[in-house]
Amino acid sequence: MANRSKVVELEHVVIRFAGDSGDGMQLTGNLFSDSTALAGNDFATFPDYPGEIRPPQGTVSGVSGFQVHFGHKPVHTTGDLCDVLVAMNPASIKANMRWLKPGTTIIFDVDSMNDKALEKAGYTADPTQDDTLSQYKVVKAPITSMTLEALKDFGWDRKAMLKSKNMFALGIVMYLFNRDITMLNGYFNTKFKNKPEIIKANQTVVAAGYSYADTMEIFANTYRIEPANLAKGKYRDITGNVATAWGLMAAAERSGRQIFCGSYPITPATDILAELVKYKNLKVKAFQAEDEIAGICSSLGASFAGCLAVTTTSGPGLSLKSEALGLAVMTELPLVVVDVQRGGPSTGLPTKSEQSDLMQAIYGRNGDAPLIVLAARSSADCFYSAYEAAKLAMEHMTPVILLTEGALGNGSEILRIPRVADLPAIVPPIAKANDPDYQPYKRDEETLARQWALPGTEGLRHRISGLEKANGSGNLSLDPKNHQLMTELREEKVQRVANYIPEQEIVGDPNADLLVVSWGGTYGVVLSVVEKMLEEGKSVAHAHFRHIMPLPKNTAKVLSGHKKILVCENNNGQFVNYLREKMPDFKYEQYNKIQGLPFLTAELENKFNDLLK
Amino acid sequence: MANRSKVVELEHVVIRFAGDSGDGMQLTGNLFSDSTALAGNDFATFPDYPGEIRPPQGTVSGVSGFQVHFGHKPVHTTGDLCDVLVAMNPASIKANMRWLKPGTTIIFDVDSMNDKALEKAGYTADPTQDDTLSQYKVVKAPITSMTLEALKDFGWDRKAMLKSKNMFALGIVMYLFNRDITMLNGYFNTKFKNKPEIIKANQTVVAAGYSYADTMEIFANTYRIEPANLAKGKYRDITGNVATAWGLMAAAERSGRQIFCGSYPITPATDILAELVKYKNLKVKAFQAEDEIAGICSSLGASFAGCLAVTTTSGPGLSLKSEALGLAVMTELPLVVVDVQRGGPSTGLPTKSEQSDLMQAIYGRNGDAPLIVLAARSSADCFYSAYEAAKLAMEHMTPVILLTEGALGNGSEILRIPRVADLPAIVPPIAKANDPDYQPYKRDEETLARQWALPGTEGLRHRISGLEKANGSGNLSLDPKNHQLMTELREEKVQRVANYIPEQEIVGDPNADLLVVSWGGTYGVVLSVVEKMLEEGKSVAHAHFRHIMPLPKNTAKVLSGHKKILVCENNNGQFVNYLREKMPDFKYEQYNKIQGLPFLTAELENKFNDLLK
Amino acid sequence: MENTNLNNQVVNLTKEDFVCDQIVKWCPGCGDHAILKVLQDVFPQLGRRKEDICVVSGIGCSSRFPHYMNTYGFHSIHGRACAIATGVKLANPNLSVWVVSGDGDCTAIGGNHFIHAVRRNMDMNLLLFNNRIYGMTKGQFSPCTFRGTVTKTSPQGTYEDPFNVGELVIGAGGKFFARGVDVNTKELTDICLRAKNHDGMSVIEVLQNCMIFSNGVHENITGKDVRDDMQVKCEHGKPLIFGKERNKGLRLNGTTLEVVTIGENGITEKDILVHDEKEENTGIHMMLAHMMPPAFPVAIGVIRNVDAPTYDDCLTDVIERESAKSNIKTVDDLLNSGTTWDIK
Amino acid sequence: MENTNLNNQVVNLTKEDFVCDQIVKWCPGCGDHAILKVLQDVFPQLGRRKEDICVVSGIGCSSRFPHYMNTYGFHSIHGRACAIATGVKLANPNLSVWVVSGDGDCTAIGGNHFIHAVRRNMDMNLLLFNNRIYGMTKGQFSPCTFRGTVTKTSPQGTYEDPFNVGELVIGAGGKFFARGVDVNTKELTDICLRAKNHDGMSVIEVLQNCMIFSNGVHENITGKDVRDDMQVKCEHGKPLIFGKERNKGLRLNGTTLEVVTIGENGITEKDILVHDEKEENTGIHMMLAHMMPPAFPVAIGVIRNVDAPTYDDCLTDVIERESAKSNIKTVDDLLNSGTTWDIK
Ligand SMILES: Cc1ncc(C[n+]2csc(CCOP(=O)(O)OP(=O)(O)O)c2C)c(N)n1
Ligand SMILES: Cc1ncc(C[n+]2csc(CCOP(=O)(O)OP(=O)(O)O)c2C)c(N)n1
Ligand code: SF4
Ligand code: SF4
Ligand SMILES: [Mg+2]
Ligand SMILES: [Mg+2]
Repeated sequence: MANRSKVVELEHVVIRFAGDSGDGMQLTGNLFSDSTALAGNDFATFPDYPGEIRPPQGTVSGVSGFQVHFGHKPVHTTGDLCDVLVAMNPASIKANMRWLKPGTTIIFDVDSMNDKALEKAGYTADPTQDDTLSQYKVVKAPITSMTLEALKDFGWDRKAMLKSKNMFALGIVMYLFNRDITMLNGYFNTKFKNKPEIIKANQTVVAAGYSYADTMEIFANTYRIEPANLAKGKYRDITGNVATAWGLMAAAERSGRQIFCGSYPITPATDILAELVKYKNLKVKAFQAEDEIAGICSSLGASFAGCLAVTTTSGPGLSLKSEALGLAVMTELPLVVVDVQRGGPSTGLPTKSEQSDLMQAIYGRNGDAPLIVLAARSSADCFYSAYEAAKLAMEHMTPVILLTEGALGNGSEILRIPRVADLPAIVPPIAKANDPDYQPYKRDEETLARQWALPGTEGLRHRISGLEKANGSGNLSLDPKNHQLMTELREEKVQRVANYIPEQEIVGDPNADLLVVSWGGTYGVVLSVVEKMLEEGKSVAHAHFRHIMPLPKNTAKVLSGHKKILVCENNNGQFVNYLREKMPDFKYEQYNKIQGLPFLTAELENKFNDLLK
Repeated sequence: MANRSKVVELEHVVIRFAGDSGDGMQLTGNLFSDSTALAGNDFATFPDYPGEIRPPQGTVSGVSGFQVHFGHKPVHTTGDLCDVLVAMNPASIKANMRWLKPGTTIIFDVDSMNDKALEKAGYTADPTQDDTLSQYKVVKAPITSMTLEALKDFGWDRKAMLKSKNMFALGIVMYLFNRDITMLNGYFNTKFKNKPEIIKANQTVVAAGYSYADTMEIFANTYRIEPANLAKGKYRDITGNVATAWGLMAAAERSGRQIFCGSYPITPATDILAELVKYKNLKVKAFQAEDEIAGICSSLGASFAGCLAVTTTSGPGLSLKSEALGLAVMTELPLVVVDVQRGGPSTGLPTKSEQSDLMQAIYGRNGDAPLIVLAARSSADCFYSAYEAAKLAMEHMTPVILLTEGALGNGSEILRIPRVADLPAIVPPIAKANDPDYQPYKRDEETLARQWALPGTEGLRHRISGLEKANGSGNLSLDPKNHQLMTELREEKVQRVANYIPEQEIVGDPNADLLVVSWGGTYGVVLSVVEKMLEEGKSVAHAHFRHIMPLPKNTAKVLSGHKKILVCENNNGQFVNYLREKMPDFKYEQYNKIQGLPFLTAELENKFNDLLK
Repeated sequence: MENTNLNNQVVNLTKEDFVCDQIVKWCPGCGDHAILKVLQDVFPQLGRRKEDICVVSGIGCSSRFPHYMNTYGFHSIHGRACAIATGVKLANPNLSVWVVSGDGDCTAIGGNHFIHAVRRNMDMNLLLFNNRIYGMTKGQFSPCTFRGTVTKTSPQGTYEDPFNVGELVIGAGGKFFARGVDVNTKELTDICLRAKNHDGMSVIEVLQNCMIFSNGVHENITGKDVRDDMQVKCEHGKPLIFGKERNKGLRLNGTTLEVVTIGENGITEKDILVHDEKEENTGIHMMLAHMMPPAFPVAIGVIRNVDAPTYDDCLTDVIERESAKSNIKTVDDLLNSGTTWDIK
Repeated sequence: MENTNLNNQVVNLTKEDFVCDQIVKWCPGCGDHAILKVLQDVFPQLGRRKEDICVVSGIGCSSRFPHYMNTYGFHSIHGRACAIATGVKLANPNLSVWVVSGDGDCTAIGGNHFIHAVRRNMDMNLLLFNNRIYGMTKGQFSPCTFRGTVTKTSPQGTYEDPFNVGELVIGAGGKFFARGVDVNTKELTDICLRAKNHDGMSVIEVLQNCMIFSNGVHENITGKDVRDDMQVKCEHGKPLIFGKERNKGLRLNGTTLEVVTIGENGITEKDILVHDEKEENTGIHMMLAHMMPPAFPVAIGVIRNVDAPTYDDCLTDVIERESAKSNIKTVDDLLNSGTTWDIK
């Protein structure tokens, strides 16, 4: 089907599908991103579920959203303000006002508008009639009635037919972005295999939506987004939580260790466990424990027994794991702890994203108990971060905390599919059977890692414990000097990891007036703004930290030579404080947003420009 | 009894009683400190138990010690190197070599010397015969045989008689310090009430020891320590753990709240619980919970219900309490958490003292979860620190972590007995029944504390939770702006406590070249050294921090104007890092000893002098 | 204890007194709604002022409960309800304390506090909403999920046996255990009132349906066609008879229970085991709690109800005894006790 | 499982093979010494290489155990032995895993992991050294301390009933529970070998004497003059007869157990209950576990020993089944599965 309106080229677009929880917005969004993939665009997606399981129908709290950010240029974020909002009912408009900008196109199902719906949405008057939406382009489409019309020959009851409303909306959007609706067939065919009638119905309604948009000329123009200039290769769409699971599995395979994950469900980390449990076929041992403590302890036991051991959680769960993390530090066993951060403190805002577990990750244990801390920067990057976390844990014989965030975990991005064999090798220091020189706490001269002597191996029997032990022999030791030595060695072992990680990169002029520093999931939005300002010729640069403990060796160099350093975080200033401590020679400014929401590009841009004045 | 040797005046003395676990050294030490009290000296004591419950007899690991530091001048520490060592067997010498200095007097029971004893102690030759002890004054006394001799008319068996060996040694020491042995009678009479034969025997043996020293002229001279210039009043000897318990009880009484302590035993904090459980007569509710989590959670429940709620623990237990501490922050309920720090990380060195839980206390929770952190500086100060912790918790409606240390908890000092009525008033913001304006999260304008509405009170029914809630109403809230506001308010509430604590003091010239900074239990030893150097006219000053979070308002001023700032800690550099973060305008040097042992005055003096060069 | 009022005021309350202004956020059709109604019916019958009641919970769908009851309430953290409630009760023994917990909250992460509260016989009433799933986190198996169940975290079915809550409670030394069904509101109300009258820890397992993630999990017990045959009501002093025709019964045959039919093989009502909730010995209550379809009906009602001293009463007693006999009445007395000396 | 050796090597070991070079640091006279000897006797009989055995413990005097056994060992943190051991066993199911824990470690802070390991039927052997006190921290009461005991933290005596470990285990769904006495080393050795032969979680409660803080706490059971009358040995298929004259026995009277004297009131051996450790129903085993002096003798030996699938075997089975049937053999396969697209 070709499309008859005037076609405008765009660099990138943010579209949000919003409807009541039952309206199938997640499916619609996924279908649209599938077609975006086929269109060769770069993209990232973000689902925005309601907090309750089945919130009251038609209300603002019941609105379920799915956002797709796609473009011709690299897409670094799941997008902030929308270019297009598909709103299946009045509550969907109300719930998403925060994401609109002047000129946003709202595709609205006018059939959903009635007094009851307005009231449920908390409107006192029809927002499409007064000036509530005057800044936006509202396209009123009779989605419900047209869907019923399109399916009238199917002999279905009304309720069944209404389930396809979302396909009508999708058809309209496909038209708007000049997409061929046959692109969707592949998906329909897999998803509804053996249900030809459903496939037929979906295709019919999508086509109806498409034709409606075309025939009624509801858009002044349509848009095309040229394929992105992506590296050659095979791609897939992946959420951060799945990417984390797969990255760990890849590390297990590459290192020749089985993977063991002992975890307890907690939002928004549960999906990593739920993903791992699927792969019994790949010999993944995933153990749903009775609580977080059993989760980490079973993993530490599995680590002792020779597995790549993992435990996954979110903030409150990380708190509970504190004591056992200390034991992991003391026994110098490899362990990857994934913390998918959410809004805190305490139970906080469990369905919202935040970066506020950083200090706990670095310091949240009794005694001087250093370990490696890494942070993933995007959904797809969770794959590589998890892989690196596992590599560092095993090669350096230490626990590693990998920080991700709810928004990364639930959001998705495209991943150029790597070959596991192309990933860096992982060579854990496994002790050799009957090695006469084996000693439990003998250390590698370079890394200071001790050896991993696996139960079952002949000639390496030994006992470990959480008590202080003599360097070398590993026997329990109360010797004062030894304790100082071991404390320093544990610290030094982690610091030496700096020799095994890449140098800190900087985007923009290394001597720019303003250096913007970020870590974790704020990567994309900060980078987008810096890139934009660089194009405008502003003296700005960006250093995004993946390696937090230890910091890369050249950190001081990267921080040098700027008039100002601004650290941007979704917390009350944790990384900036950590930098003050570790890199005390610099002055830092800070910008903190603690709203369970990502930075908006506009607010960052204002802030950066302010500082450049 | 008067004493015939030449008498030398001393300013202060460190004496250590050491013997096998069964030799009654704790009792001997306590008796000696009692007489020290009667002599009007200032003093502090420290028991040095073996790690095991019943370690192998006669071995180094079986040596039990008790040290008394007493003086005419104020005594700030339990002493480092000994002036006098009483050694009941060869192992006691071996175990305490570290504490000797040239010239130390060793009073040694020669009767304990035989091949087996030497072997058990790990000596290959008699140390009193070769030059092992050449730097010390060894007084070889036949303590065992003389004790048997003294008791020969009692008709006791040998084993029973040997139990009094320690009294003979005590008699010698009483002579050495010109103490009247009748000073001990009071103690004997209470301790052995209704056992006149035992009292008699003890008196007999003490007298025998005294006469032996006198008659045999084993000392070239004896010593007198003039009474200390102590403030007028009634005094007692108190350990840090008991002082902590009593300080909390005093705060409960003064605030009109019952005290509730939910705890789980852990070395070296158990004694606080063991002390509190005694006072059912004072309506203390002490609850030995099933684990640390139940300890803090039951306390938080009790806080909600209106008690001064307390939980006591050591490092690993603090780790386990992390999650519930977050809930305390979120519900803004008063709670005192006492952490008697021990050697870490993990199980670490449970019987050794350390200061390494500071960062965990400040940061060890998910999310931005600020709370008050205080640290006691000496055993007696535990009373006042605990009192202040309770006051701040209740008046500011927030959890407070009070850090003490194993050495403070087990050590003792003299306490000038205060009157509870003279302690600062504690006025918790308790909501009034049927207050029509009551809102769970309405805040006091000055402190930002919410009100404490006690279950049972009419008209104040409300529900609290660990989820984010709207400022004021306390209803659950997902509102982004509110979350930012609440995060900032929680921080600000803690920061404003700076308005309610004393300004930071400084000893010495506020513009001294070298400012020495310390916190917690290192107070005494640092102060002693600084005082000594001040007397020598060195440009040095001392700032000892009790208030860590928040820091006193004038902290920046105190840190200003010095050429160098040196932060001394028994950890790997936690407070210094915290200062770098909070007071980034200064350069800090650090001195860290992580050996389960206190700083020695000599090592500090060297370090300070080095920096002054 | 709980039927006396502190100030001896007349307390005349109705259901509405306990309805809160917060919007109830459970899924439509969730069993929790029914249980909420039951408690709003029960609370006016406690004979206590609203202010003297405190509802404590952990985290989970079920644990949202306190927000919907117009009393004092503490919605705490996952698994810790029993520990927090213990502190509330010990701090103020005059409060009527109700704990609401889910199968995950209570038997997974909260298992330890649960068995200890039971062991100590704290005077609290606990409702364990057993939907055999983690509802709030969207459908992972719990320690109460039946072997073989496919859930989000058990795509191949679980391979572990669940706890039987009743057995766990009795094994931990529990004195009061009852079982009810969410939708049998009348019966559940009675059970709650029985719990209220029991001094000590009362555990009520409520078979609760999660519409979304374990819908129908109790269907083989509560379904209209099966419920008469698959539920046996435990009533103290009455024979354990059940079945649509009320002709089935439980008989103790040596060391095991069996289901018999009255009128068959010479069995008469006399052969049927008479329920004795007061039996101290745990064996028979274990057997009753243990029963599961298809071989057995599920025991409903108060299975065990044995008297024993409560922890809170004991504490109060010691405090009274000790304060009466001690000369030390204040902290000042304490500070001045033992060895002291004067400096003049 | 544990009697086959991975490489079918002949394994011929003696006690000395399991003695470690570390100095044993328990108090002289502590019951732990006897138990250590027992395990050093048992391990050579496992038919396993020293390398295939792993001893896991928590924290406590008892938990020092791994340091004294010349195998792989993990002396972990307080209360977490079961959780850590679970990971060890699941990671390497070929290992023979032995957990050593104290009454505090296992039933206080570690209660949750304990009941869950029991419920899951992990194939591990757990020895719970029950001295009814926290030894290592110098004598505070534990959840197994009898009501009224004066300890460091109960100067007025405790006011809570202890867990009965056997009842707790059975209540949690336990399949193997046995009870032994530290000094009855022969009997304890037999029990350990029975545990080893049981597939699944075996819990052995060892009545262990702490010389220092609870000395004599088991005296009314183990004392020379009383032990015959106060211990009844449970032997599968044999009547539960005991007493110095072997004339006392246990009889089930309706729903309760009673002690009867053979030869009195017409009682003969036939009336005595025959022990059936294989009885699935929990009731009778609960009653046996429950017994306490003075009214009853304490049941010693294997009280319950019921077969059921083990968690680790089930996991292994699912893994084998799933790997056999899936086309996805590597992470590369996985990465390339589902929806993918090419950019050229
Ligand atoms: C420390 C911690 N771990 C995990 C979670 C996540 N979580 C919340 S509720 C829940 C389980 C709820 O199940 P259940 O108690 O059965 O209650 P239901 O929702 O079924 O009523 C879990 C795992 C959490 N909030 N906190
Ligand atoms: C997290 C934590 N809490 C508390 C302790 C202190 N602690 C060590 S052993 C122990 C109890 C030991 O009792 P039990 O398990 O019965 O062993 P026993 O010493 O009697 O053999 C306690 C409370 C600890 N080490 N770690
Ligand atoms: S998810 Fe289940 S348990 Fe939770 S509210 Fe919905 S129906 Fe009820
Ligand atoms: S304290 Fe008790 S349990 Fe611990 S070693 Fe000594 S006797 Fe044994
Ligand atoms: Mg549930
Ligand atoms: Mg014990």
